[in-house]
Amino acid sequence: MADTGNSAAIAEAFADGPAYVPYLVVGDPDYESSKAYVEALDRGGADVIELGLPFSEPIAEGSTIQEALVRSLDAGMTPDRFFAFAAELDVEAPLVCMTYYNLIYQYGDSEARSASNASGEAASTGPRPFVERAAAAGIEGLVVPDLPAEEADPLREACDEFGLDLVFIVAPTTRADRLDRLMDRVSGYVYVQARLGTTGARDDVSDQTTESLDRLREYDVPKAVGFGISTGDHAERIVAGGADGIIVGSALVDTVAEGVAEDLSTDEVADRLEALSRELKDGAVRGHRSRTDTVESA
Amino acid sequence: MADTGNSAAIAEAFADGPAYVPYLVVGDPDYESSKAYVEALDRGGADVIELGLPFSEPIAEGSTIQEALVRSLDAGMTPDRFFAFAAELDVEAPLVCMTYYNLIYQYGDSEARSASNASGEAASTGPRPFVERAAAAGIEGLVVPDLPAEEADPLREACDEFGLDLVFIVAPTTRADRLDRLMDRVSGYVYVQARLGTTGARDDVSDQTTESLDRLREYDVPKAVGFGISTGDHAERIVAGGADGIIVGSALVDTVAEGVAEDLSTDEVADRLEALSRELKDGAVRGHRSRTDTVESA
Amino acid sequence: MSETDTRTTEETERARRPGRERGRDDGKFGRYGGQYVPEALMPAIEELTDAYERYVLDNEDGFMDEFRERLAEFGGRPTPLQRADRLSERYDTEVFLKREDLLHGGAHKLNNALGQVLLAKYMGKERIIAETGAGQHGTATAMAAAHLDMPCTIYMGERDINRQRPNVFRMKLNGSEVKPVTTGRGTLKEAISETMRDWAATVEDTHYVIGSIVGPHPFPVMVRDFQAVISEEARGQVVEKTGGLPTDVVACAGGGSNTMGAFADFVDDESVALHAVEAGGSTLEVDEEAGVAPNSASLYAGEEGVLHGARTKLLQDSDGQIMESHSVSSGLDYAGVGPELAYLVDEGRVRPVAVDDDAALEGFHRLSSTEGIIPALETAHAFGFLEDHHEELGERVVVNVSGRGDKDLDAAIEETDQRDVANAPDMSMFTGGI
Amino acid sequence: MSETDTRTTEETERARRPGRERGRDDGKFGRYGGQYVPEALMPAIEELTDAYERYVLDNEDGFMDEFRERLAEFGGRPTPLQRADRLSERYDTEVFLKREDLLHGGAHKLNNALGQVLLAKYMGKERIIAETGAGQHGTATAMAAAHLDMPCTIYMGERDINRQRPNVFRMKLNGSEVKPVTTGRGTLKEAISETMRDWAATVEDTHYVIGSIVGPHPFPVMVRDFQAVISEEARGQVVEKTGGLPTDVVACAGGGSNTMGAFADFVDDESVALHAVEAGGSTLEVDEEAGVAPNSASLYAGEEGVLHGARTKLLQDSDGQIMESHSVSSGLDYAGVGPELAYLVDEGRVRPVAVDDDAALEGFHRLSSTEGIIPALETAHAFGFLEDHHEELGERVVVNVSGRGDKDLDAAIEETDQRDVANAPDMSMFTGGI
Ligand SMILES: Cc1ncc(COP(=O)(O)O)c(C=O)c1O
Ligand SMILES: Cc1ncc(COP(=O)(O)O)c(C=O)c1O
Repeated sequence: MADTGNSAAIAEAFADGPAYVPYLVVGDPDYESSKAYVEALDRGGADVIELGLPFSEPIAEGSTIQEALVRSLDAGMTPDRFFAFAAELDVEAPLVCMTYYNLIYQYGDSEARSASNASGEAASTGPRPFVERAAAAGIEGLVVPDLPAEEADPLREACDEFGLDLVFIVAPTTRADRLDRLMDRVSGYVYVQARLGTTGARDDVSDQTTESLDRLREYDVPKAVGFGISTGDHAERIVAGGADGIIVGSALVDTVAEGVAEDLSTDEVADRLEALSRELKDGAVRGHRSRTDTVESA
Repeated sequence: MADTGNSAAIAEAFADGPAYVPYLVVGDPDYESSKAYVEALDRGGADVIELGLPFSEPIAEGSTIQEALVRSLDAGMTPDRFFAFAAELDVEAPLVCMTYYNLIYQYGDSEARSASNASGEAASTGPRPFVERAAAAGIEGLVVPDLPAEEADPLREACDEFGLDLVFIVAPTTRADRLDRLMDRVSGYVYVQARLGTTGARDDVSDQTTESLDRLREYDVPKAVGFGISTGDHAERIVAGGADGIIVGSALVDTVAEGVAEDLSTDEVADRLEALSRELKDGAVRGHRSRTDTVESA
Repeated sequence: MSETDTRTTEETERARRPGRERGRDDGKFGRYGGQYVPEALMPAIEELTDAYERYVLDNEDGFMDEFRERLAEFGGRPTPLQRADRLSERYDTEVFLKREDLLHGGAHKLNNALGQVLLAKYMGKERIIAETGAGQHGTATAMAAAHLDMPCTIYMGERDINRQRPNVFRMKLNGSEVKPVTTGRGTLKEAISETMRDWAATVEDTHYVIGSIVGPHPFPVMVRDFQAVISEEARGQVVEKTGGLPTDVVACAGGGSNTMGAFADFVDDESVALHAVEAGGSTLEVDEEAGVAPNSASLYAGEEGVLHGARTKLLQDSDGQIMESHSVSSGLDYAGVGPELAYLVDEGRVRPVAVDDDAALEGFHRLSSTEGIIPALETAHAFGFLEDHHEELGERVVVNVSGRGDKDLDAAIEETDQRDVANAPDMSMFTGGI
Repeated sequence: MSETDTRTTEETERARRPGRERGRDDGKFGRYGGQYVPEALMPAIEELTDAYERYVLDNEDGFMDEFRERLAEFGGRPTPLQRADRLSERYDTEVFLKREDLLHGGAHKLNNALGQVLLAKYMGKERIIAETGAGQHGTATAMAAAHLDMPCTIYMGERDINRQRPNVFRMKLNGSEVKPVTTGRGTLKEAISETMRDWAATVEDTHYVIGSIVGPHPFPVMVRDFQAVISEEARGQVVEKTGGLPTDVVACAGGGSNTMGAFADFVDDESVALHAVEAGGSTLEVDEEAGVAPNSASLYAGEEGVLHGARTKLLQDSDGQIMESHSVSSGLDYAGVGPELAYLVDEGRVRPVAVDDDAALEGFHRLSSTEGIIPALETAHAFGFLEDHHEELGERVVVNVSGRGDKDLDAAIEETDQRDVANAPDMSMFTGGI
């Protein structure tokens, strides 16, 4: 698979210049506000948008995003509403769904499932119905943080069938043999985890990021760095360090949480998200320019 | 030892007719009232008076007497005050002290004792000082409910030295071999426990009493029956059954407790004790008469 | 296997217990198992798998010898297999109790906690973390960590902390740090997420001690192997006492570690029926709307799915969201179950049974009053099963007494108060708690 | 010897343990011991003496075999002898822990309770009574009675009932009746009187299970013999582990049953120093006026006297009234001590040491945090001793861990709160209790 993805739009997003890839939890804090927020990201310059579909046991998230997932679930988010949301969105950037494997695996004909269970056989719908439905809703890629490459073949097949990309995360601790296994299966872009730990906004730029990018240099899939990016400055340095894009989650989710805590209007929060997006995007662009400059001046 | 006691007064008390042997806790509820109560027993016809010297761990008592012992201790009773009390009493009946062995064993020169302890040697005053002091206070006998015959030789010796009787209790469960051992060491009278259980007023007359008296017939020491006698009627039946005397404790202590509970005057309580004593004594006399009648009519 | 392995094969775990091969190679039990974890943890999982193979399976550096010795000396193994005279009479069958309640800490949990903390030491880790719900696994881990001089942090939901203060205090006494988890509902699932979060940031020097046969490979096989000492002993003991195998082995199942521990060495004995007793809670009906299953019967009523790193049977709604489970015993209150048990149930080798709160409470009072053993409420489910199903059992039944009930006195009062428990003593003086 | 004794002498207790002859014949240990009881109880005491000789000493009807088997199966014997790695390092001497805390019920108490309830059964008794203070002996007796299907009544002071509700609940769960004693101050001494009272009325069908090596003969020797399994095992274990005898054996002493249990089989080994650690309470000074000794150091500071059926060392005033004793650990809070220990102290064979409340609490926290064992507050005194006196000890020390501390969590919080315990964890969240 490697560099050639299924989604032309995603490939294009990384094609020229750095990609700004923001993440929000769909339905946080409610369906309608959330739609306004995602659209604000788009206006703010998003190249790809990651939409979080909340799962009840989000083992890979920091507490910021975990709280957002709870808000969304409490407000009634389900996979079907998520797909409706995606379909209704008025945005230019291609959409990637980020969720946990159980929701993907379970999706489908629930009656068939419970029938098979009653008959004593295990249900085995598998990931295909979810991917089919996602494609229909306009989703062009998936990130599944609890699905390692070793368990990914059924999902990979379904993605290929319906033209979705399947994004994998590479961690600072990922060893060489696993890297090959991952890179064999990835498409669209690779999500480079900037540091150990789970998601959450931090202030410094980690050495681990640089090392990871170095190790990934030989693979020519786009490399989007995430985990802890919160300012334009960060974005700039990370892209300057070689990233093809930046993924920003907690900093944006924090903005939504602030809106909840301070009881801000949807417009006010949307404006802040748009402004932050611009800052991040601009930072990424500056970082890219400085790299090109360096390359040119070299 | 057997029938011939050390105390002529006690021997005389049982010599003609049945002996009424009442018991009260000295110092219950206070020193002065208690003196009035004991003197009331005397006026009521007591032939021998048992004076309880309270011990902090009275394992052989029913709850009525245990509470009385606590009242007395709380009011400051000590062995020395007990002896002062006995010496001050204005009564005709001979006095018997009922207490636990530790008080007897510990009594004596407390300075000598603590000196010997500091020097690392065990104190060994033994029972002699207590008996000597008791004799001086006018006490003519001892009952020690936690001192079995097997451990009694030192006390027996001291009693003989100072002319006191040593009364033992015979229980319904006492076996023949032990009976001999007890009867070998008893003097004054034997305290026949009317039934199993500890002290406390009850209403019926136990078969165990009759059996005990039967077993004791061959020993010619006076037999005073105690445990649970509370009315003239009881007293009558027990003496009719062959007892040479009756010992009454809980019923009298109950009267004192009533006085405390109902806040009665000392005189009022003393009057009641005197009246109850009369009833018991009269009952005993009736019982004795019926026995003599039966014997004569036989 | 390992390069430094110089022992004869006879000494290795593989050779000693060939019946425990299931899942060892690839972490798969038929369709169940696997390693569904964030990429950041994969290296730790791989390192652990390697350590498991070397130290546990191949006894490298004498790991298993030290483990067994510490289990004996510190833990109090072997635990007895006791004939329960009055239950035997009541059910007209020989009932034997495997007394894990006598293990240090009061439950089977220490078998695993001690094994993992020791393994972390052999791996050169410098720190231990663990999640805990009711506090049983947390206290066992804290004890093992104190014993082996390892700094230890236990994550526990704030609500659980308030409900389980004695256990929190015990962990602190043992020198562990107890970190309250305030996200979400403040219970076990948030504590698991928080522990994962810590681990994801600290994998290099930290070992995460998972408390049951759940989670990604190698946890299910490793925890099973540590707990298998239960059936290893019980099998020997019952044969020695009676000259034969039992007809039935009964154990309660939450995550399933005492269960697999009690079953492991009997799985290959086809004549022995294996009964996994789950918490039936108040009812087996689920409330899809509220996302609540008022039970924890994932083997009996759950569906296949992926949770906490493994594919297994789960209580989930039709979307795949995990249900809030419930049981009178907090230690059974888990929406998943070990993948090996899920597999053995599908294979027909293990029979899943649900016993509801009421029957568990009666079991609690029955064992307490007739045998002089106050069981954990978790364990009590096994005795609820015995009462209801004894006619289906053979003539020689081994019940695993997974833990003692001292931790449950308050819960027992509250729950007994709420219902008519026929065989409870007069507890009027305790209404409102101890 | 009994008429029905058909075993060879080798099988009897007398032959097996000649070192335990002290006191067996006449209940005397030098000047101590005896049978200072009301006449009504003498026949019961004689019947018990006879039963003790036949069943315990001569193993009639295989009593001792059944006892040992039940101790193993129901109680969890043998308990381990564990090397305490960190204490050994701290004191630069080998410290071994005899783990009675792992016995069923959480303390050595069961050794005795099970022995006596079983003996009552052999004697044809139909009912068990016992007194209890803090509830440890009561819970052990209730467990044994449930196990052996004997109706059981436990007398307990009303004030103690209110302070020890979890233990009261445990006794009720085990099917025992708990009778509140409202006379006097409502504590242990009133409960003892009340139990004696019951026994005096019911001796024919009832056995009174005394909880320590106190009371009239044969209780001191009988309880010692039941508890001696501790030293019997420990002696074998330490020799097996180290090839030699210990230099020192340390045990806390209340009535002294765990103490004599731990010492019994070492008394004849003259090289082994025996340390009986008493509760020094807040101070060894006594308040004669108030009749209060704020300690329970009857071996160390008491005087000869007669209490509860035996001549022994007591805390008493100059009149011979018994003092109110005190200790942070309610199980050591007793004004008397077993006559055998009083004797062995006078002989110079046992060294009495007093450890005060503060040192005991530090010992409690030290064992909890460094060894992963939360000891009973009673037991903690032995570890207070170790800290203060380790330089006087030899190179191989056995400490008897008489019980676990789960029962003491509330007391530990309260008492730790009241003073500056250097090695206590931050317990601010527990101020005011659990
Ligand atoms: C006593 C006891 N039994 C059983 C369990 C359930 O766990 P598992 O199913 O892993 O044995 C627990 C969990 O806390 C427990 O404490
Ligand atoms: C754990 C523990 N240790 C020691 C004692 C003191 O008793 P003894 O001195 O008889 O062993 C008790 C009494 O309750 C106890 O519970």
